[in-house]
Amino acid sequence: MAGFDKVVSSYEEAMAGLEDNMTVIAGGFGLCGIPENLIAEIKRKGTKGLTLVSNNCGVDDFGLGVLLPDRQIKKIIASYVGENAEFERQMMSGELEVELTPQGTLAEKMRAGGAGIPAFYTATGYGTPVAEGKEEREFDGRHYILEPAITGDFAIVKAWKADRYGNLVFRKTARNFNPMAATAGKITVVEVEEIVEPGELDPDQIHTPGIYVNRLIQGSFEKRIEQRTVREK
Amino acid sequence: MAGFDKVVSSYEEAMAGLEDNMTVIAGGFGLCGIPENLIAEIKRKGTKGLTLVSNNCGVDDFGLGVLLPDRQIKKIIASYVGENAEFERQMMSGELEVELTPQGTLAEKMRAGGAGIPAFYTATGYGTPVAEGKEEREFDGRHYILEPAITGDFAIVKAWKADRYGNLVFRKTARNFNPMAATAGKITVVEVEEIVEPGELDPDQIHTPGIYVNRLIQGSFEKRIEQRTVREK
Amino acid sequence: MALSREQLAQRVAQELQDGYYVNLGIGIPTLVANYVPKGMEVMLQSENGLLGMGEFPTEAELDADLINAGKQTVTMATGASIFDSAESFAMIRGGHVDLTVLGAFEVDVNGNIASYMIPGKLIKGMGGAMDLVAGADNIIVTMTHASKHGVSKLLSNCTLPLTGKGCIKKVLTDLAFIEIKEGKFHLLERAPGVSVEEIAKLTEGELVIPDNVPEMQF
Amino acid sequence: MALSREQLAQRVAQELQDGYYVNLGIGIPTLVANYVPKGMEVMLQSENGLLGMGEFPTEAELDADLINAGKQTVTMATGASIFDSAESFAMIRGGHVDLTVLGAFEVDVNGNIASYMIPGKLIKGMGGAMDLVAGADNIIVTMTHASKHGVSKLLSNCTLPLTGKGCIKKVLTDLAFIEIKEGKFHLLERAPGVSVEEIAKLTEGELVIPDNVPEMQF
Repeated sequence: MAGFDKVVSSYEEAMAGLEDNMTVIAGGFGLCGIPENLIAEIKRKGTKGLTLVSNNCGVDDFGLGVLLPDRQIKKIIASYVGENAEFERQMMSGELEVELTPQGTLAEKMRAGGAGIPAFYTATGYGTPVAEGKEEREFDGRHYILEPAITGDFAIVKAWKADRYGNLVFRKTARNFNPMAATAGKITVVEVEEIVEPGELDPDQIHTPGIYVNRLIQGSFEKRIEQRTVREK
Repeated sequence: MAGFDKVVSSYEEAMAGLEDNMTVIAGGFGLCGIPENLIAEIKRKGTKGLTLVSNNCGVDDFGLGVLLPDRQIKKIIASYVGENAEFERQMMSGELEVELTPQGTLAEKMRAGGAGIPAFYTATGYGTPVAEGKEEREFDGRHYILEPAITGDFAIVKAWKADRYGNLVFRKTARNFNPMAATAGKITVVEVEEIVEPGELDPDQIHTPGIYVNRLIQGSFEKRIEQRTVREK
Repeated sequence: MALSREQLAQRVAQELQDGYYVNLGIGIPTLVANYVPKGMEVMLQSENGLLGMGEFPTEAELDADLINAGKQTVTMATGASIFDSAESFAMIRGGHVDLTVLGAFEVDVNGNIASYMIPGKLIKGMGGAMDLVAGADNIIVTMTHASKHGVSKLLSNCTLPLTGKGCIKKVLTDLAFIEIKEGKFHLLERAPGVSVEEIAKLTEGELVIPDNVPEMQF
Repeated sequence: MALSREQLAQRVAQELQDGYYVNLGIGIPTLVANYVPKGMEVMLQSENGLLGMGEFPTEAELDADLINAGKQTVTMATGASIFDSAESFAMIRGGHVDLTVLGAFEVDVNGNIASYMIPGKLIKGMGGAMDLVAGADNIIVTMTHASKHGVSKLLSNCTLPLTGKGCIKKVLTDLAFIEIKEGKFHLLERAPGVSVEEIAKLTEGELVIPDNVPEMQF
């Protein structure tokens, strides 16, 4: 195994090089498919002044929410936030800058960032507060706004399985923002439930090719459920 | 099986509604992964004045090339053409309009068309003949051009397997432009090697969700090889 | 009588067609899934990346990796597919979803909708709502016709920050089913036992009332 | 002596690094794969949707569904992945490929490249070349230094329609290895037995010649 082996041996190594004031793009939707241990490592490191790009910001004691008490987040770009009290307090007091972005636009901005597309037009947000300060333009009689791409110094991603080359497979709706996040980081760090040897994953069934992945680590996950909803059998 | 059963019983039914002067987006790269029988049905129907969007235009007697002798194609939007003599003759004589489009831009234009993105910026083609008549713009000191999306009245697609709901799985590099084409047709028609029952395909491993597919037919395929290259064992 | 939550869901369900791909928002829209007419199949899209959402799981089926856009644990229906968020919103933005049902705080005669933010009070974010209203051609907004204090939510002009501009054509409230066109509300149906006058009184935006306004049928 | 096709490929291969993702164009660039240094691993990207391209197949392995960007039948290397064309060019346009090697008709001192079209003669199209030159930071152009008639292909200004503007920094010809910066060609290495004068004579664009121009080592 030579140059394509992306596996690192510790979370410290996985997040090495993360510095204050960097931008971090995180996969996950709510608490589903979040890179739990990479987030915990950022908390442990105490990196400050971060701009976070993530659909949500976790809850008080889990997910990205754990970065709030020590004021590690300067700004968050998200579509839905405020599932936790400390977040609301920091937002209301102005300690935390929040840039609300429509969910689909956020996903597309990450994809564009990874795909070398600097900006795209979308009808989403036209005529709303999201359009403020953005170029508006008509195509075929419909109104659109121009949305710039997003890239990050780091992307932190949770996948289900990977081979050592960094080819990734996601599981069920834990996929969500993870594949786009993986493409948009200068350094993309992925934690997975299982690492297999190259050749074990079917090439037709790889969700994220290893070219996007810089570092890979196997972790164990709590996988906390936010809205536990069951039916009677 | 009710409203989601996309299976039709004949190629005639599969291409019903295709009329003169429509735009057809076709999957395939070279002769790999092309919807052979749907193309043959267009030839049989004799539909004329078509605008075709496809990476290539087949060879003299196979693939989209078969639509040339009867002058069924008015215009083709492609990245690489002229693998056949009749094509060159029609292009040189001006009987056939050719809009050369970079391969990645073509793929992205189809994706954008299906994804409700009317236009996007790309560095590809800046400063070249492709940029003529297009808006140029700088982002972060780099030059880009604005490329509009493409949609079609019909999209014709070849997949490997499908379930009756139109969920698709592609095989190896026969995937190519097919998934984007599938999203960009007002009516998307797919031919496959095998149709299975809903539930047989792993939801995590479906390449194209059935929502994009209107009609589905099982065919048999010649799968002609353009450049047969083998090594000595 | 104003419609109950269940009746709102039932009435929306009458708009379903066999083979529809449907996105149901959080709250009342979610209940629509319980009233799909017999013999009809619809497939539910959940914008976090699932087409073919099934029922809630049993305890045994519970899976933290399988949730809906409301972050509730769910199951997959037969023929479901999973995809990433960019693909999910490509589907939505590209107009591939046949019907979208979602709630709102306000709508107005120009089809504007406000549903995600009450300045100074509720600033949780728009989630996927802006994409859904911009992407779908066929949207039904479900909401109460007026506040508890009798303040109309069907306005000449929305007062809250917009979720989308000029994109709503159909509103189902607890009192009425209303179409929006040419800058006016058009009363299509009224809730059983609710008078046209009552609806008119609680509709601030211009309301066109035809001679005959049928009661909703359940 | 001018370099042979094989030597061109060999010299390019010296630029490889362990763990590089590489896109090799049709023709001479393809041969580079034969000269990957021992103990080094590179992964070949084929823009029709394959990362991890392997050797040509044996008769028994031949598969019409598995081709490269030159439409040749190929195999997959261990750890390969398959994706669609939009993803493939997202990878290319997004700058994720470490090295791109491709041919050209002309390059000029401003890093412009013409490689896809000779008006009135060859109009087959650019395929993926425009995306490749726009997307990659690290590109090596391989070409003959001059035509059979001694007409230079390293120009002050390209005469043919451009494939890309200002994107080429390294050119390997059969005579020389050249860097393009600050609007000039800079001679880095010469082919074994080829004189600096010979190279200068066949280079139309401004050429900076350092005191010492080493011969290429093979």
